[in-house]
Amino acid sequence: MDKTTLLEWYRQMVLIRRFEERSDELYQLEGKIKGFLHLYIGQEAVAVGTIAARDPERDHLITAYRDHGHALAVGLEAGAVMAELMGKATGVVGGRGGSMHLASKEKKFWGGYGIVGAHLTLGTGMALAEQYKGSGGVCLCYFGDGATNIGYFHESLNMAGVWGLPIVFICENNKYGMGTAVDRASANPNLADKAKAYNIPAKKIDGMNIVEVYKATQKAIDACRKGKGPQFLEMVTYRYEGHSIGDRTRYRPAGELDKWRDEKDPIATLQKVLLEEYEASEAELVAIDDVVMKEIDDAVTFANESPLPAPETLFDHIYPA
Amino acid sequence: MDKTTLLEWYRQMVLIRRFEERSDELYQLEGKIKGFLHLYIGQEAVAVGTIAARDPERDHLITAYRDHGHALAVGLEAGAVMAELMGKATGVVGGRGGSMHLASKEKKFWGGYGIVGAHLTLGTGMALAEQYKGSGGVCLCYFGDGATNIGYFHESLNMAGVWGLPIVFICENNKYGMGTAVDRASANPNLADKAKAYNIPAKKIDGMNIVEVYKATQKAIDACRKGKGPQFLEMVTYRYEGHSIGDRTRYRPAGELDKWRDEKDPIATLQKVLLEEYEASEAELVAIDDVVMKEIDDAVTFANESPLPAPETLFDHIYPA
Amino acid sequence: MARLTLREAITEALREEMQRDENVFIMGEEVGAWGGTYAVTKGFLEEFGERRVRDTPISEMVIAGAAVGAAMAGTRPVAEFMTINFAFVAFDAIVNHAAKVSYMFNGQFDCPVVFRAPGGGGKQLGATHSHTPDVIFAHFPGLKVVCPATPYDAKGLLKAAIRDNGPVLFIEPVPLYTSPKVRGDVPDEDYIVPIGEADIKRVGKDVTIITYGEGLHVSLDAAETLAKEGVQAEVVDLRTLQPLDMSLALASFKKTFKAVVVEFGHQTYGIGAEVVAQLQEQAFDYLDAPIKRVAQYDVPAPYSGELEKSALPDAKKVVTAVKEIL
Amino acid sequence: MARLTLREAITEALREEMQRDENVFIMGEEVGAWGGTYAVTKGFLEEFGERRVRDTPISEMVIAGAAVGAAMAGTRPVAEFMTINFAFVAFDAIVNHAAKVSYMFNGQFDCPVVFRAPGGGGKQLGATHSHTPDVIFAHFPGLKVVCPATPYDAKGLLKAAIRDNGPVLFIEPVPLYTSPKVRGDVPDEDYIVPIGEADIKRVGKDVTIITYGEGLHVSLDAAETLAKEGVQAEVVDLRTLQPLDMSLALASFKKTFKAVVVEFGHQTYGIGAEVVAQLQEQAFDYLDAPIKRVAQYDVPAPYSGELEKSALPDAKKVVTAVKEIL
Ligand SMILES: Cc1ncc(C[n+]2csc(CCOP(=O)(O)OP(=O)(O)O)c2C)c(N)n1
Ligand SMILES: Cc1ncc(C[n+]2csc(CCOP(=O)(O)OP(=O)(O)O)c2C)c(N)n1
Ligand SMILES: [Mg+2]
Ligand SMILES: [Mg+2]
Repeated sequence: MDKTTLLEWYRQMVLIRRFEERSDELYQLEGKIKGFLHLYIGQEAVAVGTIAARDPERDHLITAYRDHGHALAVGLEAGAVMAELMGKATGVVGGRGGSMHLASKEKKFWGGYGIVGAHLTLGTGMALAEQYKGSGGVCLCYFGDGATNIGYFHESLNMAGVWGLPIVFICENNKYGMGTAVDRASANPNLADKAKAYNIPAKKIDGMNIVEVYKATQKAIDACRKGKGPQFLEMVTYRYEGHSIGDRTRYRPAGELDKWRDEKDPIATLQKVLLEEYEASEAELVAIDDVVMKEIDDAVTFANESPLPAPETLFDHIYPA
Repeated sequence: MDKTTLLEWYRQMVLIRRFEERSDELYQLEGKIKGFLHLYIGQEAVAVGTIAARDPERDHLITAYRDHGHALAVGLEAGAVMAELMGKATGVVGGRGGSMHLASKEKKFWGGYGIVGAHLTLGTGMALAEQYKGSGGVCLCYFGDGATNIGYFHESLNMAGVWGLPIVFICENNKYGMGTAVDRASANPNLADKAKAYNIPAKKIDGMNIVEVYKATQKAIDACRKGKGPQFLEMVTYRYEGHSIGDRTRYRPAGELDKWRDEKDPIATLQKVLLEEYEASEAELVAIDDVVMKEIDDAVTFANESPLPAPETLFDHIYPA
Repeated sequence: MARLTLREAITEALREEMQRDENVFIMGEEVGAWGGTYAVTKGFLEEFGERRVRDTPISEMVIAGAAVGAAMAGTRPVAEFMTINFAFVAFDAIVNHAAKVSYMFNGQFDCPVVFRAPGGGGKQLGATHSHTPDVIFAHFPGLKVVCPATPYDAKGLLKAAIRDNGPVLFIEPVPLYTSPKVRGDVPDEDYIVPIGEADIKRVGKDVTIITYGEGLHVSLDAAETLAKEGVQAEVVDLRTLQPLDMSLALASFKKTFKAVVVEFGHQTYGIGAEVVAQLQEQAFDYLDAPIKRVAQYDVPAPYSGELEKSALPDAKKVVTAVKEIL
Repeated sequence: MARLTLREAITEALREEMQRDENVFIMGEEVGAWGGTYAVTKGFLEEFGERRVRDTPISEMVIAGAAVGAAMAGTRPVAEFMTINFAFVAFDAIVNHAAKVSYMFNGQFDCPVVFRAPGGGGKQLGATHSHTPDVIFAHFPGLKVVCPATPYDAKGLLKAAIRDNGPVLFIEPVPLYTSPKVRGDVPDEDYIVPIGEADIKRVGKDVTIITYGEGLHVSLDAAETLAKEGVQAEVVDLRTLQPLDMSLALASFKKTFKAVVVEFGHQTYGIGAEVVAQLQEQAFDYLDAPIKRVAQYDVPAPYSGELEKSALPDAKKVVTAVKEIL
């Protein structure tokens, strides 16, 4: 990996983290964000590392409601994302979707979805369209550990397997589905094992190490492109905040969070690599942090100053044109 | 196995086969049975062998629409079953259910169900009730190979696994779901493998050999009763007739049906064992055949002579009392 | 011009659209090698190949959901539910995904998917397999719901559905598929019937019968009987249930002052309730008598033939309802 | 007598029924360790243990289906959908299994299952999470559908639901859970509110407002406003949607000759349509003006707050509707 790439990944991960911290404040302190807010803090290496491995010209992305990281990593403007969280007309989907439903057709980012598991079927369909058109695109389809227990998961993996579709199933195993730990929800807590029921090659990856994430994704996408059919990646990661707002400390064993944060944090891990192996300077990194902070400030200002959607737009887009 | 038992199994299997043959005629030639008719011919050893292994006092049964074999094997009167097929008031469910929905509370036979996979969740619930009450009962839950691809299957096996429920999942792999062969429908055509995704012990059994079926089921029930949680049995079998009526020869490779029927038929297989290993006489078996034929004739007469449900009963039982 | 059955008209629409547009393909259980459970796609596998005629596992959730995703990503899938009863398993994918992706993402995404769903009762299939649940799909904004009753409409509406950029649930009344009575003229040249437009199927002046699907035919039968007694019923075929076009029903009602709504689904919270509600709201001054409904009784479908039939609408029940308000 | 919030009343009903009957247990996502997403079952795990308060995987199909099976086999499960939106995934298990096993098997099997489903919009959760889809469940015979609007009714109806031998969908309007305005008196002694009985929540003589759930409270607010202008509205709370008790609504309408139906679900093919259809059928001679409906507009729920609110009923819209027909 070259240093420029790693610095860019560092920037993206910091951007996501700062964005999420600010969102949390805007929700809890200022009441400017409403509904649910599912923060991505702790999982940044997954979105950034996997998305770095895709071909933006032809590969598709689809994910669940915990979607800010993916939205920023594909390159959506922080301001437009923040405006969406505030329900503004300038939001990425005009204030229609909110935090759970970010999307961008241009980026082939088909959105965050709120019904657990449902979007796996949509992702399967996107891979089907690619196979049908023979255009060589691959779909990256993200979901949580909890989602592996729903019927949608089973049917999607099986169909992708039967038809050999170009889709990478990326399970972000952050140890909990809401408050339920993996081994209380999955009869087989080794999630990569589940893929075998569909003859899908599976790998368990350290999701806190962006370089590993990137490399594994690259391989999986490559296999898809070569017509080897679906691939499954279990990204072992951890969510530092609550499921949504208000449940941060409810169900974790004492010390678990600290251990992950202190020993495995994806940003700290990359920082260390940059400082120790790539001779990056503290100043270099701080400069990035500063740029990011400015970007976040601007994003919040932009969102704050943006107008709400006009009342008369209520009925727009019920049906496509 | 003692001879009396084997002779009784022989009688039950012959009863099922003759019952099915007569049903087929009543449907195709006489038009007395309507709707769908899913015949069990070829699979007799599965219902008879598994049901022989259960404890009728406490074990539950639930299956799909291909349910005549199970209904007869639990001991429902052939006349009442035939009357149900003809939609008569004397049918096992008063003509309300027809061929697909036979049931008997007394026999703890909770019915045949038409929506593929749905009854696996019901069976899981029956096992849950047993575990809850601590009454030591086990649920035998039957379904086809095709049903292993639907979301209901996944969620049921997982929940049974997480909670360690006393349920034996009995997959009657008859090679096809309607016209679709297993390997065109399941990404992993080795169905027993699917159970591993839920940490459920699985065995692949020759479903044409009733002694093997019986023994495997006994072991599985025993494991459940000992609190070892769900068990999975793949019964390899074959359906000789069409999925329902009219598609017998549509999709099978030439010779496949003949091969199964000539080499593996479950009744012929048991017959051979009885004649060769248990010194049964041809006459003994023929006598059984005769009794069965008489039973079937009586059943048809009973069904023919039975009244239709009274029109004013239409609104009965929409809600339980 | 050819005289086709309803099923033949549907088959023709599918074939012609697949010939016209390479992006149109079919997926569903037994649509390929078997030729379709009701033989609608017979010969398609041979004509179009496995890529475009795709047999699926028994997995309605992903049949529906993958069709949605494939539609968003630039193809035009026609997904078949073997029967509409099995669409219940895919309910979320249909009403909460297909129907929402346009609105929720601010119009960025098209979703040109057609869900074909053979439906209707009276075939002695028992309680779980005999639904006419059209109303519960039509309740959700974002999904278009269509149900043709004639070969002409079937072909034209299915073509319109396939060319529509949004999701359409296309309900096919199985009891009409091969009925000789339903057979009708279908032009040889390409045409569509626009979604969202009702149609007058019989002109009359004494009473308005509003219906669709199977209901059309019992209504036309009833109208014949009534005509012999000097009562001229006007019969309005809604054709599309969402968006619902009430203009013709209203115009007719303003002429006849009396209406009966006929449908094969359950009466309570059915299609008829909405039609009645709109008529009395929008044509209150024309109400001459209560608007009646003839629908399936509120009871699960029993298997036994006579019993099942007794719960379903028929021409006699329609005639009785009309006479009650004349 | 205690003054409880709606949520407290529900919690009390659950606790008391679990204390009363060992066969009653709870299952659902996050009902145990978390204490219920909306804290309805807070403390239950501690009180009743893991056997009777069962956290499930995210698997609505088997949550619903296993509850049905467990109910058939002699227990009395209360299965919670985290919100009613997720019941779509389990739609088949609810309307095609729970609702059918009694009828289909000729009354052999009881099915004493309660599905609890917190519902309702207006919480800025976007199009897939904001449904008030009560009508689509109420359409199916065999399933009882209940939706309380006051703490008294909530406790009494939930107890009745748990003691019912058939399946009951118990819909809980989340926006009412902790609303101080909704707080109300609940007796200390055991009681039930029978399923299938409407209730007059305000007596009046000039117009009848028929509603339920969240609709009750905007209707009562509207009635207050109207009272100030000399219009006395009678407010009928349906409480049960299936089986639907129209007797009080009819009696009231025969007194007032005018009616408005208020509901939080989508208007088209909604609850109101059925109410209107029955009123005009059964009280035709009393119709003095069109019966109006106030409901959620037919549009998916947008996230943005003001936009979302604009699509929902409020007291002002109810007042306007009433004035249009006075
Ligand atoms: C079908 C369905 N059931 C329940 C929910 C409520 N819910 C939202 S997120 C969630 C937990 C999902 O956990 P996981 O898949 O591990 O994703 P994570 O939140 O950890 O990223 C639940 C239960 C839902 N949105 N959809
Ligand atoms: C959810 C659902 N989808 C489709 C069907 C139609 N259908 C009925 S049986 C069947 C095939 C099932 O095959 P399998 O599970 O192997 O059982 P078998 O018929 O071989 O006994 C299909 C597709 C259905 N009844 N339910
Ligand atoms: Mg998780
Ligand atoms: Mg099979």
